[in-house]
Amino acid sequence: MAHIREEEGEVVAVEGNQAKVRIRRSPACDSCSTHKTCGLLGEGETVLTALNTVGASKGQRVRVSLKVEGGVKASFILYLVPLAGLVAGALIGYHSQVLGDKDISGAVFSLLFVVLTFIGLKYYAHLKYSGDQSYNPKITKVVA
Amino acid sequence: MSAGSFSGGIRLSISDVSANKPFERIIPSGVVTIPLRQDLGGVCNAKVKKGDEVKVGQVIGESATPEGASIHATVSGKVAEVIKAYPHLLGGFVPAVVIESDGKDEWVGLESSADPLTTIQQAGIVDFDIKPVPLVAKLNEAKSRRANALIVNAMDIEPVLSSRSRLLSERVQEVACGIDTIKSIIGAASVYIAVDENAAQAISAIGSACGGAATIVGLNPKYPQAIDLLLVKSILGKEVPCTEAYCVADIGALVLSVETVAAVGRAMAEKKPVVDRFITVTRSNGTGAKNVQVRIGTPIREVLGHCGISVEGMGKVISGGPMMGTAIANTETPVTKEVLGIFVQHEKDITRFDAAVCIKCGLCVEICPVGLMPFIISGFSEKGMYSKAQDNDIFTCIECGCCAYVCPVMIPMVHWIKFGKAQIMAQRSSE
Amino acid sequence: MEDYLMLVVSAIFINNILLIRFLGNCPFVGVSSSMSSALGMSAAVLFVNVLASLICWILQKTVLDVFGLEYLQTLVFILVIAALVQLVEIIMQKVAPPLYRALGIFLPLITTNCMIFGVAVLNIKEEYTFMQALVYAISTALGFNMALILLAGIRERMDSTARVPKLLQGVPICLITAGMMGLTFAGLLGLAK
Amino acid sequence: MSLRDIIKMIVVLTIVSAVCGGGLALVRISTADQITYQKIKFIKEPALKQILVGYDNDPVSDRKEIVTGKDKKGKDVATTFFYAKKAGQVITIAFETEAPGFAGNVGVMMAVKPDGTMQGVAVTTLSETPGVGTRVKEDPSFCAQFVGKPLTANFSLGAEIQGLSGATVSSTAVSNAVKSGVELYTKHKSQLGF
Amino acid sequence: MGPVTTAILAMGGLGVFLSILLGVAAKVFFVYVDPRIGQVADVLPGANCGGCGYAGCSDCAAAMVEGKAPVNACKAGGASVAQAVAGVLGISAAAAEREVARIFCKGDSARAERKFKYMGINDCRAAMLVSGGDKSCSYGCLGLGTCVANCPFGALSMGEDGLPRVDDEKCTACGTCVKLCPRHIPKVVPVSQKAASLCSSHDVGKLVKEICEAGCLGCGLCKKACPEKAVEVVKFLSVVDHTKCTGCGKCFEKCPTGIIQSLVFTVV
Amino acid sequence: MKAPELVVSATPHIHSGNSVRKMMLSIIIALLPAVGMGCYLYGFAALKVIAISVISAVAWEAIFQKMMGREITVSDLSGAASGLIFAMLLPPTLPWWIIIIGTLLLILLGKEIYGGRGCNPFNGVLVAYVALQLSYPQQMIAWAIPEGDLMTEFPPLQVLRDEGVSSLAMYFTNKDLLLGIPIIGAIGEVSKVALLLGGIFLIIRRTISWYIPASFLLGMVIFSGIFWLSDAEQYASPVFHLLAGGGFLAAFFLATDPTTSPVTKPGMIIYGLLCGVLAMIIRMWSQWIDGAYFAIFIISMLTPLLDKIKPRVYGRVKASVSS
Amino acid sequence: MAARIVKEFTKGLWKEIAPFRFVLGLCSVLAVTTDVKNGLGLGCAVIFVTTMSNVLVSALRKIIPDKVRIAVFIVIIATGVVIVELTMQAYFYSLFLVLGIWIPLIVVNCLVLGRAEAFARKEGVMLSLADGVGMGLGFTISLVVVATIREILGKGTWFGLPVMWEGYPGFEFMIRPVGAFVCLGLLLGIMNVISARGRRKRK
Ligand SMILES: Cc1cc2nc3c(=O)[nH]c(=O)nc-3n(C[C@@H](O)[C@H](O)[C@H](O)COP(=O)(O)O)c2cc1C
Ligand SMILES: Cc1cc2nc3c(=O)[nH]c(=O)nc-3n(C[C@H](O)[C@H](O)[C@H](O)COP(=O)(O)O)c2cc1C
Ligand SMILES: Cc1cc2nc3c(=O)[nH]c(=O)nc-3n(C[C@H](O)[C@H](O)[C@H](O)COP(=O)(O)O)c2cc1C
Ligand SMILES: Cc1cc2nc3c(=O)[nH]c(=O)nc-3n(C[C@H](O)[C@H](O)[C@H](O)CO)c2cc1C
Ligand code: SF4
Ligand code: SF4
Ligand code: SF4
Ligand code: SF4
Ligand code: FES
Repeated sequence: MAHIREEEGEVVAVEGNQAKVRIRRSPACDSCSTHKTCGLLGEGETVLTALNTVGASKGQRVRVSLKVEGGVKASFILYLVPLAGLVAGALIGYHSQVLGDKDISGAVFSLLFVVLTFIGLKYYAHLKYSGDQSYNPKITKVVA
Repeated sequence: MSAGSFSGGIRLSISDVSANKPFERIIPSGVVTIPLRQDLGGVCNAKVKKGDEVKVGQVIGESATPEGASIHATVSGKVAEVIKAYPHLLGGFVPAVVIESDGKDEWVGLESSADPLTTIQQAGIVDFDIKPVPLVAKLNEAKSRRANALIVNAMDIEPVLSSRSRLLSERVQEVACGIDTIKSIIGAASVYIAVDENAAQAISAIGSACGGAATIVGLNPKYPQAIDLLLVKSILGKEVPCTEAYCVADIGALVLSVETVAAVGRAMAEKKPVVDRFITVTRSNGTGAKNVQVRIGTPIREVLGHCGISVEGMGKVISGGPMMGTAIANTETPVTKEVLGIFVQHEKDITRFDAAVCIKCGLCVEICPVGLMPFIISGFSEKGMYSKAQDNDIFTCIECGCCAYVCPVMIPMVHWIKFGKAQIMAQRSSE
Repeated sequence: MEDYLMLVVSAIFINNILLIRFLGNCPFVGVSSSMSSALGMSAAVLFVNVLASLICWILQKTVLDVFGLEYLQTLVFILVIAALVQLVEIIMQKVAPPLYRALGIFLPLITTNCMIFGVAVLNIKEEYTFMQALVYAISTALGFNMALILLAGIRERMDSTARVPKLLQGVPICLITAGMMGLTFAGLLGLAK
Repeated sequence: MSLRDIIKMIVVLTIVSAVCGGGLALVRISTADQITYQKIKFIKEPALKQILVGYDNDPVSDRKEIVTGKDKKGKDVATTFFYAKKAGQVITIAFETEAPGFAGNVGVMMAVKPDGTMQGVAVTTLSETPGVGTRVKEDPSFCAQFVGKPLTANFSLGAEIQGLSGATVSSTAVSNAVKSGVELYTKHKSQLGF
Repeated sequence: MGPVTTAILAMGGLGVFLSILLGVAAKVFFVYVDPRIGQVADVLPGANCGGCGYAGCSDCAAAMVEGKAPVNACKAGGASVAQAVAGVLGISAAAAEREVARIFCKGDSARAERKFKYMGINDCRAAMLVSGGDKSCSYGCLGLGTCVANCPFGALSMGEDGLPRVDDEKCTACGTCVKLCPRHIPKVVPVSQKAASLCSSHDVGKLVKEICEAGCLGCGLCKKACPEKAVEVVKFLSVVDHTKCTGCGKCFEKCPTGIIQSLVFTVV
Repeated sequence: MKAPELVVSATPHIHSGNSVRKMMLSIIIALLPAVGMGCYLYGFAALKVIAISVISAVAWEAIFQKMMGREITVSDLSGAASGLIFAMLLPPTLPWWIIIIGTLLLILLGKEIYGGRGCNPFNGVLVAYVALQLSYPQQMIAWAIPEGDLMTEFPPLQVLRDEGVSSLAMYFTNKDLLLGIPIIGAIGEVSKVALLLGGIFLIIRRTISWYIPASFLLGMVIFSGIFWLSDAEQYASPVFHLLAGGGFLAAFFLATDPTTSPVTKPGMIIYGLLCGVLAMIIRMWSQWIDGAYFAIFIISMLTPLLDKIKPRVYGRVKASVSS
Repeated sequence: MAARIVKEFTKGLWKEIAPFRFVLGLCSVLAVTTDVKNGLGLGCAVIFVTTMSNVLVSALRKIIPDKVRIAVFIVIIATGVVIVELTMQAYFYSLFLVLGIWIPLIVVNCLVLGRAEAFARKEGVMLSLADGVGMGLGFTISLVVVATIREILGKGTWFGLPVMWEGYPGFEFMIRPVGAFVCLGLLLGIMNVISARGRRKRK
């Protein structure tokens, strides 16, 4: 279940037919009482590279549309797949005792598997999204 | 033919005492006021001016569009005034023609025309339903969407009304002629006549008149069966995909009220335009119910007088029935093509729906004939959370009022839902 | 096996990390206002909680215990968790940008969530073995998520039809509801320790 | 961000961390003894109070650690002996032992007089079933059976000690702990120095 | 290796690792955020009323910093906030004229006719859905107080005569009432405006006379009387141009219904 | 200006006449047989508990409504109904001040804090019941002994816990359990006949639908049945579980609380089944001897989610990828 | 200057009293308030940590690079927490046992980081000191208030001393987690009333 999300942001740089757009992170943050102090670095904003179809120039406010995965499915892919990898790694390591100690091999394997799932995810994401232009953010409108 | 039904809905406890009362004719004695807008078409242009002599059936308002319905004089006499801003039934102002009757009741007929659509247009026929739409527009749409099932709706909109069943039993010939005409216009393959299964008189009358040309479907008069969405579901077994602007033509059906079909028959056979309404007049306690054939433009006060309903202690006068009718501000309001019936409520019978809090008993959910969760929609509208109301299908609501009717805390749910819809529309148009 | 089951039941219901142990109230109050945020946050919490507590567990056993640095636990754990969240964020953004955009927002919210830190510390304090720590981390996160999702449901409903007195709206009523949710679990006392 | 900035970042954070680490190590060193004392006091003192009598010193401070064995990985395991003194004279020595019970180990604090009689036995830690196994701790008559017996007595269940019915496993654990404690005491008696 | 050295080495190592990680993160997420945006946002009232036309105060702050919105864009904050914003941005604020809302209807319960007794939800917008509202005048105030209930600054109250009152002290000209009123009765005008025709009806004079004693008939006597040519009649409704009006009061004397009047006296 | 004559309002113009007061009246009437049985068994003490509970609940309701500036709606009897249901769960010996604390929690935390009648996410009666179970456990199980030839001083479920399945037949016959004479327990829960009578009355009056009580009891029977079939020595029969304890009271009067139960048919059925099953789980393995009330309290948290199972909307067009 | 110091100190006691006005660090307020002694104990620990971190952050504010500032703050705060942990173990062991993981959890208490970020980072050492002590004290006051209510209603005692009538049976509800949530929720509501009153008065 993919759907289109629209965000408003400001163009910070234009490179060829692409533009870097700065958007506020999410209104979800506003509702949280910790948003002012949370995050080590995240300043509540993020920059994404979008296809500049309307020829927006630096400094303009634009509307960006991005196709995003629906919440539930996306959270599965993003978090639960690596988590499954972790658990699987832990079980394999624990029971095989490759590194001698049960606990230590479980621990090492679990981390190893997380890394592996991330690599797998990257491959999957590459397959799924790189060919599909619609997953690239696009500037649809200059607002101001 | 036996037919399906729908889940939810109610049987009103008010008995329909008028069912066997034949139509009484009311000819207005003095002045009639004919608004120049009586349907969802547009405002008609006045064709007469102050002082003109007019006859019954003479066009006094001509539609601005070719699909619109004309408006005719309903008494013969002199135009007393052409009012620019006459208060409309639903609020706002429209032009209106005031005619002083000379008591002679002289007629002019319709001009003959080869095209039945022209006749219908000139006869000023609309679909006599909750939302009166010019019939030509409706027929054209049905034709363009290749509607092949014509459903004649002789189910009364609300159980206190009986004019449709009554009309069907009294005017079989007109109805049969109307069916023929409409069938040939849209090229319908099948015709169904939906009748209250208890209206034996109507069923037997139409049964013998139509022969095998139409299927007569006796339906359980559970409210709001007469709504076209539910009617097609019961008869054709299909649901209309509900978008914000649903249209039963989408599933190849054309639903017309029996009064409409009879009017077509009359226009074709007798060359008479629409000058009368066939309506039921009832009181909240059920007494004095009558079926009347009344000239358009007759003040409601006069109709009530004829039915022996005193204005004393009157609280609410409703054009239509108690569930979906429109309360009117003033008994001087004339009968128009929009008036489906008259229901009078005395002061002590007025129901006050308070801004109470839902106890989530679920009765409204159980009763809603279109499967909504009314308390949720109404709650979101009340709290201004319109997009959530929309997610919960607010636009599918047919405003039948069942939910508010059963709600033990008497939340004005239909009002909130209307409110929500209006706010959403306003937001959209401002964007 | 039964031990693990008891651990799970206990961590989810009897000693629910949020409602009974009081860890993680800030995001609970903040993110429970809508069901979709609650779901997104749930998945993120589950992942980070497990990852962070395992890494902390490993560090404790292989570094802190070995070099006699147990007293630096607090300092090391919080830095590791903060760094880990940052790292996950970088990786997510590189790995699957579209997904990151849909859900990455919840990651920073987690850093200051005392539940992540608390679970890491509890794992050591209760002297859990690696497997127990893993199960405990998963169960506490599930307990948190369950509370979060249930509260999101209740709040959505409250928003549409309840008339909470103005002065109790928002955080106060949210806390009171959380208390009552904890109270309901009293019914399960005795099913596990 | 220039290289300078990055270097500054690394330097500052590293120095701050290192300084904090070092500082904490100092705090740790200066509090270590007191913490050990407190821990022992809070964990052991209730049991000690239960079984020691007639002393005028602080047994928690008057303690000595003796290496008494090795664990699986070959690391030394130490046992702490507490000395109860009267007028500077050692009157009782207390120490803790343990043995597996119904669920996990049962810890027992036992006190021995220099003359080789048992001064007292108290259960310190256990995770037995409440109401069943926990009776070995809650029922004072069980532990009282050990008091006054010479260390040479047979502390096995069924011999000089009667188990609690329905909690045989837990009772056995206590007696096993006492037995191993007696063994330990006898073995290291010479190192205790009194 | 002593415990202090171990601790220093361990923490130092962690510090190096962390700062490198943060360095990478900074590269990956690099965003330049104008620090002034936060400062401006701090100055704004934080009511998120939307009166400025932006999606909340922080949005408005960003627009101000970027120069897309004037420093006085925040209506709710008024001159003092504009001054403060200007201070942050280092520019001088043009002294903006303070504005307030005025109720452009005088058809109170005694003077305006009602078509029927309305029964239903206590909200002007909801009342509009029932035969277009109960007031005979289709431009007049319905008096159910949607504006009163929704003013974010509590500046409105419902008078006993069924018309809302504006508290000039509290009104920040945020425009919420203007937006919400289904009949657009409240309008935001400069506080210095001296005269106005407090009616919104564009109906012809004859109809107005029938249904409301307090309506503007559109007769134009005021226009003729005004020496400054400040009054226009637009579709049967007189409108005062405040830039020209001197408040001389000549028009007040001529108005047959007394609807054009001095605003100075209407201030509560 | 002339005054308008007619009233105009939105639709509909008539109403079924159903009201909260009528619903509450019918639940009170439905409880009368159980009240009668309680008084028959425990005499004046039971009547006193009931009176204190109802009066204090109504009083608290009025007090808090006044304090919060709301309209005082005690005349709709919802406070009285809650107070009466609450009294049904209490032992007849309960000191008066505990009852008053209970009704305070019932009305304040169980209702008014959330905006009053209809706004509460938790069943007020159960909030109070569980709070008292935790706070005053001894008083909450201080059972009164009714007259009659009793062989035990404890409620059937306590006997099951303490003495095992084999002894049950010795103490109770199914008829005793059904009639509630002489059985020990809370004022309103012992007589199943009386409760069934009331429940049927409510279903006939359409104050409640049968989905929740039926699925609740079914859930209990299925779950206890599985264990009973697997080992009848160790697990009591479903019939015993049905007739002992608070199952009937819970199924007909507590689980059906309109405000905290789902509104759609599938929702109600799932809700009932879950309550029934959880009631048995708690009864068999937790520290409480009866789980029926606790189970409803827990499952009611799921109500908002169960209400996401919506009825089929007429003509629903499958949502296309929205833009 | 002195006036400013007094102002920064006193604001934390009422005007900006931390958990009540800005809903921060709720977890510990809920967890350690079963009796006043615990609340006070944790409160003192928090006072120490906020003060120490505020002073150090303020002193180092000129040399801390912006990008790593939060990491540095965390290191400083965690150091303070560990000091508290160690000293409490050494000298108040019974309190340490009761407070358990709530001492290390001060590290994630948003109040501490919040003061460093919002105040100490920008202001001088003396002011930061005043702010730290004031804010910590305010937090302590909140803990004590919540704990007072819970302990008196729940156990009939205050600081362990009986204050209700003899034979007061206690009200376990208040000692349970639910009592913490309900008590804090109602207190926050009452604070809302007071704030609203204050605002109206000022107008
Ligand atoms: C709201 C309330 C407050 C009470 N306060 C007290 C009190 O302060 N002291 C007291 O002894 N009894 C108090 N009582 C209870 C006495 O009226 C009670 O009947 C009597 O003191 C028996 O208490 P005992 O069991 O402690 O002896 C109170 C009762 C209520 C309902
Ligand atoms: C759930 C459960 C818990 C038990 N816990 C203990 C325990 O803590 N200590 C113990 O000695 N026996 C415990 N027992 C009993 C033992 O299993 C065993 O039957 C008993 O020790 C035999 O002792 P007896 O010969 O005194 O009856 C427990 C039994 C069960 C079923
Ligand atoms: C709010 C509150 C009110 C109380 N009111 C009473 C009361 O009215 N009468 C009473 O006997 N006890 C009351 N108590 C408890 C009594 O003081 C008394 O100690 C209690 O009955 C337990 O004592 P007992 O076991 O000796 O009867 C109250 C306790 C609380 C918490
Ligand atoms: C069938 C039925 C069951 C009820 N059950 C409860 C109940 O379990 N608890 C309660 O507080 N009120 C109950 N009430 C009363 C009423 O629903 C309650 O006061 C409000 O719903 C609380 O918001 C019941 C009412 C009815 C009609
Ligand atoms: S008015 Fe709308 S919501 Fe109510 S029952 Fe009818 S269709 Fe359903
Ligand atoms: S019928 Fe009324 S009270 Fe019942 S659920 Fe629907 S809106 Fe709520
Ligand atoms: S001004 Fe508008 S919103 Fe206000 S009371 Fe009048 S009609 Fe209603
Ligand atoms: S009166 Fe109108 S413009 Fe003035 S503050 Fe209130 S809503 Fe805003
Ligand atoms: S204090 Fe626990 S999450 Fe904020």
